[in-house]
Amino acid sequence: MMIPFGHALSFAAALFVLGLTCVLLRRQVIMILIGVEIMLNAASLVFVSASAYWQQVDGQVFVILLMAITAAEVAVALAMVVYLWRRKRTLVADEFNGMSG
Amino acid sequence: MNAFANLPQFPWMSLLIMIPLCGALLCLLHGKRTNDCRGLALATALATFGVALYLFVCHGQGSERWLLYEDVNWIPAYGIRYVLAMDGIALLMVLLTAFMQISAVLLAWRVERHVGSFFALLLLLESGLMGIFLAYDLVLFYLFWEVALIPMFFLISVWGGEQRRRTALKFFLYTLIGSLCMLVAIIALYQINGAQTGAYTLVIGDLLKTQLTAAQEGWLFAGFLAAFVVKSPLVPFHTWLTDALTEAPAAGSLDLTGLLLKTGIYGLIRVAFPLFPNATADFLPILGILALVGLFHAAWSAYHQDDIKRLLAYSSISHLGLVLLGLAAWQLTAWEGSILLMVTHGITTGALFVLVALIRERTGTRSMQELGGLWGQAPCLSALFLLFSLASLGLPGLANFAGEILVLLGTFQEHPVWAVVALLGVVFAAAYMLRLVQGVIWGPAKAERTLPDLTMREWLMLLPMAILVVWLGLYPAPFLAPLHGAVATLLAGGLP
Amino acid sequence: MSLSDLLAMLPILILAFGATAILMAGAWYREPLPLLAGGIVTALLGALSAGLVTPPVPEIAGLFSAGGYARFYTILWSLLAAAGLMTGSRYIIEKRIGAGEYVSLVLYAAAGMALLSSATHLVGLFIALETFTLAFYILIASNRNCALAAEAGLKYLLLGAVATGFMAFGIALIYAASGSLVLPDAVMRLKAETGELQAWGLLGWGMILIAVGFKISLAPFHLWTPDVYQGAPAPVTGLLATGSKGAVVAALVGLLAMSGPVWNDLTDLVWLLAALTMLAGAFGALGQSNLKRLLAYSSVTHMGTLLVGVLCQTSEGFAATTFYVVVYVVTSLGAFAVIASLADGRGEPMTFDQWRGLGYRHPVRCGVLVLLLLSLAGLPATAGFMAKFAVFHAALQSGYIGLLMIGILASVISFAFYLRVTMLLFQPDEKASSWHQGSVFEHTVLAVCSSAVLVLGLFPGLLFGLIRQILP
Amino acid sequence: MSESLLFLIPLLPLCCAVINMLFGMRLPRLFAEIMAVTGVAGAFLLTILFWGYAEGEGTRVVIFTWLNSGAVDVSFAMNFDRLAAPMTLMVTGVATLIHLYAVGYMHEENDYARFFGLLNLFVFAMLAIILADNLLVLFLGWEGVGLCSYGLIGFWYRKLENAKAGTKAFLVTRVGDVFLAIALLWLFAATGTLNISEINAQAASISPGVVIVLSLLLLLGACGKSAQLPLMTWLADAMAGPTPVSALIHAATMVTAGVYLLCRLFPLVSISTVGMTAITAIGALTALYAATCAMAQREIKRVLAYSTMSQVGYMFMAVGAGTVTGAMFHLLTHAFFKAVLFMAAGCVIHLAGDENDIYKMGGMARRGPVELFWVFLAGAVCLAGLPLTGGFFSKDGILLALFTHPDPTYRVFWLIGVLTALLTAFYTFRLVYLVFAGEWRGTGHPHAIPLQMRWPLWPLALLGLIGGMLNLPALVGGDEMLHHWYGDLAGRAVTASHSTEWMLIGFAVAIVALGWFAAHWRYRNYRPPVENRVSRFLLNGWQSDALVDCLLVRPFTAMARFCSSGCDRSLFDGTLEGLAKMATRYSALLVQLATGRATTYLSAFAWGFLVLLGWFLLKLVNGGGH
Repeated sequence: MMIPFGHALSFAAALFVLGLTCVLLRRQVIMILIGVEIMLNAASLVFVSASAYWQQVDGQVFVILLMAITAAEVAVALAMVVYLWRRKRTLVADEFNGMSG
Repeated sequence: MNAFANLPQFPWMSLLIMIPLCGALLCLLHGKRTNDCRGLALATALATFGVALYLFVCHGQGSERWLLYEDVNWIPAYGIRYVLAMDGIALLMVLLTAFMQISAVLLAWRVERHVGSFFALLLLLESGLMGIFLAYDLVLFYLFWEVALIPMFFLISVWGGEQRRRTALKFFLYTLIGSLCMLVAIIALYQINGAQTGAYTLVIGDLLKTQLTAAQEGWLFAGFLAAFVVKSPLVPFHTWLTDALTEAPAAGSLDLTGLLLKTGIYGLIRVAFPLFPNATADFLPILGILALVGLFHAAWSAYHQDDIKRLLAYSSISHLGLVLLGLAAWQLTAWEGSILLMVTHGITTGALFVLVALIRERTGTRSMQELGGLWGQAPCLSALFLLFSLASLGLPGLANFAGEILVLLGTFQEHPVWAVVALLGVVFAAAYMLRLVQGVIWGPAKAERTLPDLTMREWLMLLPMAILVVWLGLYPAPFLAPLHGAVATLLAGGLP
Repeated sequence: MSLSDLLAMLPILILAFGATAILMAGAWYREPLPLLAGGIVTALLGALSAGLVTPPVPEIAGLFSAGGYARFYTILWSLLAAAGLMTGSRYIIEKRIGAGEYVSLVLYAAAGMALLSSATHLVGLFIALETFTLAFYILIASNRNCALAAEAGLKYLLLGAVATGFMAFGIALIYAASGSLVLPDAVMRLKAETGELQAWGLLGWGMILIAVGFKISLAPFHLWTPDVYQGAPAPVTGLLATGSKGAVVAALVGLLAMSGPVWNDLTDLVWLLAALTMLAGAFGALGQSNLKRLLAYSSVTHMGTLLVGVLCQTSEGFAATTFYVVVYVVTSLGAFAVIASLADGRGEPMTFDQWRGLGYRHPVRCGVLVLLLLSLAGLPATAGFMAKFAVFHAALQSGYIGLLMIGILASVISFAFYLRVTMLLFQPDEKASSWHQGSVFEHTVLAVCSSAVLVLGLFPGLLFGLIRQILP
Repeated sequence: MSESLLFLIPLLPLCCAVINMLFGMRLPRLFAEIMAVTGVAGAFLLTILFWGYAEGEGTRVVIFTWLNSGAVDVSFAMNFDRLAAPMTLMVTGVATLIHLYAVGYMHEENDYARFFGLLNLFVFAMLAIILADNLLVLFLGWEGVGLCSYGLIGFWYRKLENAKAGTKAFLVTRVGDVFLAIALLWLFAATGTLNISEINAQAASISPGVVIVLSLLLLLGACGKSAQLPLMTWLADAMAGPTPVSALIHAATMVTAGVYLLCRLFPLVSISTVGMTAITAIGALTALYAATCAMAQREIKRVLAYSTMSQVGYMFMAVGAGTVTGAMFHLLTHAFFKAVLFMAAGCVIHLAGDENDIYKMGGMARRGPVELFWVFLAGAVCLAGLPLTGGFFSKDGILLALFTHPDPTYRVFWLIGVLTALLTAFYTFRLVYLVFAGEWRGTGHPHAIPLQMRWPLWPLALLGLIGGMLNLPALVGGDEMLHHWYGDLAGRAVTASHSTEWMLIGFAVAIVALGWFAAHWRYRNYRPPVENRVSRFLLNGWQSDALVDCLLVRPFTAMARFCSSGCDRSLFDGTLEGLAKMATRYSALLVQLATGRATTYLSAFAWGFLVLLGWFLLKLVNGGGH
């Protein structure tokens, strides 16, 4: 029993928008990164449903690839988070406003 | 293509552009040792003048066709060619540039700060000016148009008076807006011509043949006009000139008024009028009216000035108003008179700026309240000041009169009312010039100071100009000879 | 991955493996100079191989093309990496940034850019984009003893991550709509399809445009640029300003050149973006009192002009954009190299008060900086003018008169703030302190950049001819 | 002597002027003085030598081409004909005597090189006007004369009023020159040439309307130089210059240039009756105006200046009445006796210790050498027009021409002429009585008068007295030498019955006698000057200066202020500054967007996304995915 493609797409879009709102509303750097991860997962969802719809395997291959890239990105991001914590003892994104104008 | 081009010729014109350029580079390298910088600059200026004089001597009688024509392929991808062409008018302008440059270098003899780069910029300016007068490819013309701007900008902004930075920026941006409009017009014309003839070219000679609709011609002409109207200061766009002239260093203001203003008018004659004949025909009455308004506006403003350098700036605008009037009359005598007036105005106002600089060096002030009674302390300086002021107010027998009377005679044939009104303007010229002379020379000496009279260097600068002013006033025939052919072809709208 | 595929990818392989080797060596052998020399040699080798070795097969594993266009940009980015390493050499020694890490990251970034410029497949595009973005995350924050660097790193990271999210979702939508990831036919299918799916594809392209907008700092997404440029160390900013932006634009041009005018639905959106970017960059830079922030805003304006070139979607437009990219890369790198060469113990000269009167202390380098600024502004006889002339010509030919007028306004304003900086340099100021004399590496980079600007300004014919050949 | 040497006449003064100006200060004083005098005396001798060339049609000498561009082909050319010869003779003769007088007058002055240089240059410029063959060379001389008078009036430049007087003279004459220039342009447009004889030949072919305007323009041009009514304010102030300058420029030569111009172009001007009546009217009104002003003047030189203006008015009336001979006859005699009067006035000023005011003089007959009084009296007698003097015959000739003019309205001008003759007699003898009669009222101690200042007076005084011989009317057995000399150039021959001539002569004698007795009755025994509104009104020339000031000068300066600060500062510069401020305001606005906080940047991202969604929905709604 195949789920209609449109449903999957709209669900993924909703998930994407959720991720985006999480990024916008949250103060903490870690929470923003989590928001980004949710957006990336929404993308993976679209890929899986699209490969199912088009009966091709490319989508799923890309999802695996996307996971690898997300992992790398998270690694670098967390390293940055640790570095920032050690410098300013805070992780609120808006604390870092030394430069402006 | 011009059959003239394939004759293997000695690249005189490229030489004229390259000598000042190499001189500029050498001056930069010799930055530290000031006196051989000066020697180098003077040698370059003299060399350029020598070449210009040689060309004037052997092409003196002028002809309907090009005197010199150089054509080399530059950027084949866009069909841009390195084309230089010289006719009678360009020959005169080149000679004037070379001559004024020598006095500019002599005037800059006593500059202390960064002498090397000052002379380098001065010579780069000269090379840019030569380029403008000789270039015959639109992109090359635009390139030299901007190259002449940059040295002037630095001369004003580094060696200028108190308000130098603000004025330099205003001067540059004002001219830049005009030249960018010209760039857009150049590109548009380039495309229309390319579409029509298939061969993309930017040489003015080939662009003459493009058929333009009235609207297109109007807009393109407006684009070109924007650049030239700002540079040859037509009234509403002249405020940059008075500030730039008062703030520029002595040699800079000499070049600015003597030569840079002429590039605007030369652009009109060489580029704007031939390319868009019927747009020009509609524009001429407007140009005439604006020139007249400019003549009177500048004369009135000059009368009100206290700073003598600013007064001379306004007098330049007033003179060039008369030149533009001559061009607007579209008549052979009027055009020849205008071009002669351009040359003589360059010399007389240039000399006056030299004198103002010398007075400034001696008395430390340029305001007429503090000056006065100079005749008692420096008779030779004052005598020359009187001579050049009289020449500038158009006294018959001196330089400007020859040009002015030809312009008026020519303009009277076409538009009698304009000539009569312009004549009234000449009285205003007498009014502010005499006020200047009275403020500086006559009257009791206000401050007790002993002023040294002219030194050898200063005589060297002013004597040739004095001789030229009297010679041009009494016997301008050799300077009119090259113009006959060139002006006749331009008026007929043909290709020299 | 047959042998011929490997041969086709030789330059990128050299860069990647060179980077890894240096990374490993850096762990044991802390001496910076040999590592830097190794890095430079690798980069030059990569450029050489891209130039000389003609790839037997036009496509690498379906993901990247190995045609003339790709090889041209591989050479450009390898040379850029070499220049980046040279400008950074003295800088990282003084700031005690790990030489091994710096060199390898720069080489990875160069490999990523080369891949991106030659991407023909959406997946290849995504992978290449991610490689050099990650490299830059670390490079920007590499200067440990400067607080602003960390802040810049954070900002670039947050926005970069969000952009990656948009990119991924955009690609997904296009895949959903067209069922194929290979660029040319993904786009063809898109046009053929009708109905609901095609709409999703269009939204996908929009999302990719946003991600690209972040990468080349287009108008609403450009706010990070001034902070990151100011915070990051000068050599890294040089690479960031030239490399990452240039590569993305190169990818766009490559993609569009292959698939012909596909953007007719997106044109008015891109038109809006280009106009906004040019104006935002110009007006932003006008009020600046910090040179690096001013250069950031000016790079925003240049990206706007580049977008105009891309928007024309004619071969004339693409040739103009490619020329503009090369000129922009050379000039921006030169400008940041000047700042890097002046940097000493007190950091880099950034605010206008620090720059006032420097023309008299360091006449040659300030002269070069003035020349580069004038080229950025578009003064004739410098390369900047030829680039602007070409783009304006393409824009006028495709009829974008409005954009052209905004371009003219932007370049007038850009002349204003560039000239204000030049005047600043030559303003006599007694208390102007003298900065670092700069090492031989930096001087070579400056010499190369300034002579390139003059040569491309006076004799651009050669490069125009070359570009005409390589455009697909 | 071949005719090509004719150009030496103007060239000699020019060379001496240039040498004096360039090397005058370095050479010993005597050399400069000799150079100046020989320059002019040489020209005088050459004129006598070449007198033969002037007969018949005169000789035309072309020196070299000046301007040739398209239709314009003008060259430096001389035309030494019957009209020019006597004028050249008079100018060079009077100039030689005045130069000798000036050597004495200026011997304490140390800036002599500039003085003699300018004086010689003036003579050259005057000769250029007289001998000009085309209007452009005439215009060159015209402005050259203006320049030299500017230089010489403002010679003692240390006092600012002298410099101001010089500038005023130059400006007012420049206004006159503009009208001449307009006439010049129009003539070139109408006749295609600037050559005077060709213009006179083609005069009939020009349309009458144009001729009227041309003659009016020429009249205004002449008025500028000859200080006639509309442009006369500068002559009185021009007395600030040294006396030899006033003698040469403002008595003998420059002021008569206007009359000479009208005589030169007489064939053209005489065609339009309107033009002729205008010339006469201007002449008459100026004569009357100047005579009334002369009556109230306090300074000796200003009295003579106004009397010059009045006598030139007579010459204009003569030209207007159609007799060129009458005009030239009065011009020549006037030059002699007015030069004498000015030079004598110079001696009187020296004697009175540089005092100008006649009310502070008196009894000068006894203070100085006795022959000074007789010389002054001879000049005064000619000026007043006592019978048998030169002045009498020339003035009477003009009055006769006016009386017998076919147009009846000329009788009005005759009446004004007679009234002015009365006033002339009155103020002349007023001057004589106040200066020479009574006892010394002044305070200054007298300077000694060197010999050179005394003996040049005698020849001129004699010439003034016997000047009548030049054109003795047939009535008294004269042969009208000047009239025959001019021949066809002479204009209308004045014929009248003997009875009217005798009646007019008797009437003139009565008028002069009346004037003399009035002056005798009023000033025989000294009375202090009466101060009332009328005398103040007359003193400063019917308040003409104030009129010009409020009509022209004040609006001009107001307009100047408006143009430079009004237009340039606020309008043009204002708009530019406005634009610049607007740009900086926008950039400040934009820069505030970059707050430095990462969350703002993310929200900007979100706004971008929102714009995309909006655009996308818009696309969906109307596009429908075509």
